[in-house]
Amino acid sequence: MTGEVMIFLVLATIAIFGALVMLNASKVIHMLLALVLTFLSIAGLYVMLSAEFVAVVQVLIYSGAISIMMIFGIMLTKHHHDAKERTYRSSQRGWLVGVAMVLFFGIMYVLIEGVNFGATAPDLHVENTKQIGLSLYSHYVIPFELVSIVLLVAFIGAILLAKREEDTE
Amino acid sequence: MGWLTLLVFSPIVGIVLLLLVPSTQAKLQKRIAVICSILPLIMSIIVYQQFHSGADLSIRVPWISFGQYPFSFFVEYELGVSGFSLVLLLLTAVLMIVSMVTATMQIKKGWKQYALLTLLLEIGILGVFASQNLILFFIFFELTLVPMFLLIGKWGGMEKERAAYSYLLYNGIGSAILLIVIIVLFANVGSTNYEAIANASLSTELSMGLLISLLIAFGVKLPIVPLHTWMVRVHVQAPPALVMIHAGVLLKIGAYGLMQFGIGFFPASFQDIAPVVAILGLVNLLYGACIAFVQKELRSLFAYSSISHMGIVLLGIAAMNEAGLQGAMFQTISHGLIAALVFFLIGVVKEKTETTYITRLGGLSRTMPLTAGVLLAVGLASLGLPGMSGFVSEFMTFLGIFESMPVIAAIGTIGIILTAAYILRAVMDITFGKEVLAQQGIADLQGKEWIPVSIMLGLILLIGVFPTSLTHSIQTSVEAIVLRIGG
Amino acid sequence: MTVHAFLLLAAALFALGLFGALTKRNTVIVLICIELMLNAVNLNLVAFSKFGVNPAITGQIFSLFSITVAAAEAAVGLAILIALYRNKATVQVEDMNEMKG
Amino acid sequence: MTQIAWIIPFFPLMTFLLCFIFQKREWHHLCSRVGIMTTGLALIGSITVLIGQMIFGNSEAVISWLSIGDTVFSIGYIVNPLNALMLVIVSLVSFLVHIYSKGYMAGEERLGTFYAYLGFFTFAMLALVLSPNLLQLYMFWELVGLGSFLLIGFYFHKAEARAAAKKAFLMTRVGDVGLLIGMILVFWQVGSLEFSAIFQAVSGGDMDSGMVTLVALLIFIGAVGKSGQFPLHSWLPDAMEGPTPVSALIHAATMVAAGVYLVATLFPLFEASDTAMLVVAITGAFTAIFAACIAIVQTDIKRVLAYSTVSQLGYMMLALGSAGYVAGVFHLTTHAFFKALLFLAAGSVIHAAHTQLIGEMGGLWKRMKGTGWLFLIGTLAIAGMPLFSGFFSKEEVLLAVWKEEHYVLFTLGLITAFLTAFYMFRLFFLVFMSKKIIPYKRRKKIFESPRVMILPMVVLALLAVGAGYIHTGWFGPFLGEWLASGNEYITLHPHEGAGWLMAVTTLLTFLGIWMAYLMYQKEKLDRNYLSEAFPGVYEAVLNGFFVDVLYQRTVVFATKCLGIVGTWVERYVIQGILHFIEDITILVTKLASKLQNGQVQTYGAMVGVGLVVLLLIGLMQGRFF
Repeated sequence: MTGEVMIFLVLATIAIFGALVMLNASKVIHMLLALVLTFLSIAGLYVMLSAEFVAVVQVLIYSGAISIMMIFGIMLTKHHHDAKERTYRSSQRGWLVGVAMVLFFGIMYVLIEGVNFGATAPDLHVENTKQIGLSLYSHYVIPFELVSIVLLVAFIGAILLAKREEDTE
Repeated sequence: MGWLTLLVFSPIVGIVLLLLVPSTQAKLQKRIAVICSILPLIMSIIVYQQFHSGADLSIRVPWISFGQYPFSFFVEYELGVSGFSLVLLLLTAVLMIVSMVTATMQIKKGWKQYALLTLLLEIGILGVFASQNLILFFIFFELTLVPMFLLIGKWGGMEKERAAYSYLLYNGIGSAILLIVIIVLFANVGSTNYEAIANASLSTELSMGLLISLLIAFGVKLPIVPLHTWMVRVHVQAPPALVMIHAGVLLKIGAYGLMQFGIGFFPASFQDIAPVVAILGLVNLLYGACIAFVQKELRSLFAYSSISHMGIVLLGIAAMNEAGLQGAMFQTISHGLIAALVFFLIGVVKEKTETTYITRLGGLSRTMPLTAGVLLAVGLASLGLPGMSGFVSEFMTFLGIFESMPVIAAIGTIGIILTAAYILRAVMDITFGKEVLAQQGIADLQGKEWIPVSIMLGLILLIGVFPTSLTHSIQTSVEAIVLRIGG
Repeated sequence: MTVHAFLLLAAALFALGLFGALTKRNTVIVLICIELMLNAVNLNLVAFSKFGVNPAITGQIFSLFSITVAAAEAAVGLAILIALYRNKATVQVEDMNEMKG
Repeated sequence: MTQIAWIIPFFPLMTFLLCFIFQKREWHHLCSRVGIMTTGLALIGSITVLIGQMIFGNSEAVISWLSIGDTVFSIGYIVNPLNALMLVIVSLVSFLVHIYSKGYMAGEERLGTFYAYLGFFTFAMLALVLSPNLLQLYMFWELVGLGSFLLIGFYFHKAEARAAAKKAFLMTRVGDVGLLIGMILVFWQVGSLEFSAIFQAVSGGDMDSGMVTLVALLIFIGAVGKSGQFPLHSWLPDAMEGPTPVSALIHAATMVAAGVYLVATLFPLFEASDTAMLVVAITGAFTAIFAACIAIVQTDIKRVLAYSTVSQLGYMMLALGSAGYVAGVFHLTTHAFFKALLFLAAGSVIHAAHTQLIGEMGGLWKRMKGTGWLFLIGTLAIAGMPLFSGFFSKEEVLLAVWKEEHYVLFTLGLITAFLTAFYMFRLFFLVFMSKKIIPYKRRKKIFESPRVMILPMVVLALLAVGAGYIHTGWFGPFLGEWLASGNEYITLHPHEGAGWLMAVTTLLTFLGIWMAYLMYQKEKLDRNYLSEAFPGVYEAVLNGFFVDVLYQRTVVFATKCLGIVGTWVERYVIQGILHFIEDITILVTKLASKLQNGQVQTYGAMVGVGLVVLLLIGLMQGRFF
């Protein structure tokens, strides 16, 4: 067992553990913190996959921005039902979805087993950020700009939506 | 563009003119509607003249094409007439005038919309009979559906919505099946021209399946017995002026379709299921008559009577010989006139006495002797008295069916007696029955009301006394079909 | 290390996220679960950029876009949540059934 | 001269049209005049045709009426001895009835309608008689039925009249359907409906014997319906609800004789089948005695005459069924005259006495001598008194039966002759002679009928006496020879006067008259003896052996039941199925709308599960697209 595999196993275990904790925690804030754990371990996996820049972005956006935003969201709303929050709804739906998801994973497992691309990119980690930057500003400049517009629109929309009703008048 | 196009779209003149008149001027509107409904009649008389002088009336204009070689499809705008559809066109034009005149007297509110929708309906009906292309036929067929739905739903009786919806539902299913048939034919033949389809060779199984689908599609319209409940409801709920068109022409689309498409496209398969059709006809005939016998309400009685009479049409079609087919066509026209007149009278009676229950109408011949007299006359026509149109068709139909299926024919003759029984029961109880109708000062037939009566009664007598006046038109259609059957 | 391990991990995270999104009653958690699913997908993208048929930087760039859109989504989702909460004073998914037929 | 035949029916049709248009009260005096005039013209035309036929022989002309493919159905006219004779009978009786009605119906507020109907009936009857083919015959056969229907129901405010009219129409229609089927079968066998073509086919053996029998029997059903033969006879007595002149014209002389006429016209067809002939004979004989029995106990003057008509028509059928073509036609002729006379006389009595019940009459002889004498002549004629017309024709009928060696039927015929004499004289004695004194007040009001009513009766009385001499053993069988001369298919049986038969019938007649005299005039025999001894039988006979009740309980009931069952099927089976479909649709939509619970997560779950299922299927199939 190489070190690489060991690191992978550790990170994967943390990620899944975080996800499971998120699903089973009783307090919303705990859930969120568990998820941050998952996000961080995924960032670690990105590093393993020679994607240092993405890993940094992952830490910044997910572990940082989105998590903070969620915390704000949680704090701005009341969560009386926190104590009563059941992980699995008593209805059949929980079981149904659970079984479906297990099956889904099984199917994916079977399918992934059959995948073999063979090729490996050798030099992604060499000047990773530079490569991304070059591509973004040359090849993908239009999508990049479009995404920026999407972001702008989304944030303006979010502000508008979150504004109090009386403010609009 | 040809006379036929002008004929089919001639009601548009009325529609446009009516739209130009403000809705406050009711009198002017009525005048315009009546006058404009004469236009199709003039057109159809011209077409009649042209047809009998041997002119070629058919039109064929490229219309829609799609797909790429070798799977290209063409739909053409094709109009044309056969002898049978010609008389149906005439019948439509005549009944439309009569119905419009009736409507001016009996439709009180929303007159303008009523007239507009009726004229639209007329385009649909005329188009159905004049088209020579299945796609075109279907478009016109659907065009009859919507105005009719609105007309029933807005101007009907107590349960008008229910009636309108059951009309739409049944006929919608019917046209859906029809559409499937048309598409299958289109895909298999590559054209929807009547002749092209008739000449195409389809496998036996396919044509049998298509034929049965057609039987259901037009069986809804005709209607064939288990599919008839909508029609009774419409007869009872729709305004009598509308039922005149409905019973007079719309139901005939079923008969026309069965003859034009059923036998016309699949003669061999039709031969195979002719006994089934005959039995269906028998059931229609007897079942309708039996139920009509115990009805207490005039409109439902004559609705079942229509079912019974359509049984005769089915028998005639099932006979698959000259006499039977000619009888079926004759019956189609004859019943169109008779039913229209009956419902006109019912409209008059309902208008003036505000009831249509037989028990409440006793002694009509005292209060409204002329109405009662005409009702008796049309009742007699309906039960097939010689000298009236009903007899000729019954005679020919039974002549035909006795040749091909004597046993069914023999059972069918019971229908003649039953028809007499229920018609007499109804007519006698109404016109001559115990005098329940005590109201005084009920006006009898008068003035404008004589127009519909005299036109229709005159035509019933005309084709009853001189049947050749009608048969010399439908003869060509009969011959064409018989040639197809190969008999 | 093969691509399989990453793909399996991503699949597992995706399944867990989907499960949460479909069963959790708290809207915030549902949103969080959706983020988890997006992460799983991103993991796939990045994995393919290393082990794909045509391994290239494109996968990473795409995952960047995806993260951006996810951020926008989270922002809008939370805004909607706040607006809803203001109107209905609840964040329970069951209570948001305006589309009930 | 015979070429004008086609025009004859149109004269009465003119009456119909004119009287129908001008039926207002102020035109009434014109209506009767128009009616009398046009039937007079028809009578002149008919006599011309008759003479023309005698001089020039038969003639025929047809025009095409309807064509189906290559087959042409024609209408037109044919003149042969039989229908020339019928033409004269019909137009004569109709003419006389038109005159008579002027008096009888005076003051009727719907006189115009009455004459219109009479004209219509006469038109249809004349056209029926002129028919050269079965189709035309059938058409006018139906139309005379309509005329009869309208006239029976003339007093439509009376429920009985309505019911009677309806019954008459429906019962004859049952027969008509038989005729229709027979006609259609003939058509498919022969390929034409012309009488001549049918006879050729029959004599040429183109139709197999079974088919001939079937067709003949079916056509006979039509005749049974029209001529009031058992079992379709019961409409005829009820039809007496119509005005009396109508009964005289339609239900005595002309329309009811149409059935006999039909059998006579198609005689070659019937003759070709022994079975058919036997059925005709048996039906006739049975009807004759059956109706005579009922006639004995009837209390309504017109019903007695009606049953008597049924009985006499049975006689004619018996004659025809026994190959007595001439006898049948002969009796038809004489019967037309004396029965019309009897009805008109009865009408005169009713007109004066304002009642139809025999029990309320009696001793009218003194007040109405003229009517009394005329009625007596008619009675003598029908009873078969020697030297009166009925004697000759009845004897001819019985002779024909004897020669066919139908001894049972012959006996029945003899008994009927006796019964006829008995019930007719019962009627005569009770109405005119009985000593019972009508209350003075009512008696004072009874006057002899006006001359316009007496005159037609006198004409008929003369014929009732004299018509018998056209075919006798003494002066030669003129009628028979003439009838046979115009019809190649009729073989004339040589007339052999059987002296013993004459003696027997005369004896029976006198016996009948004597018994009636004893019972009802001298009252030496207790008239109620039998009815008291067998009350059940009496009840049965009085009600016409409950035939009507039987029909009411079976046919009418069955039809009603069918209708009700049909409605039930309609309401519960068909509507039930529809409701079932409707319910299923609603159930499904309800279930589906339950899925649409607004919970986005549920939708998502469904999508997810669906995806998994699809993936599973894909996995099992080994392909995903």
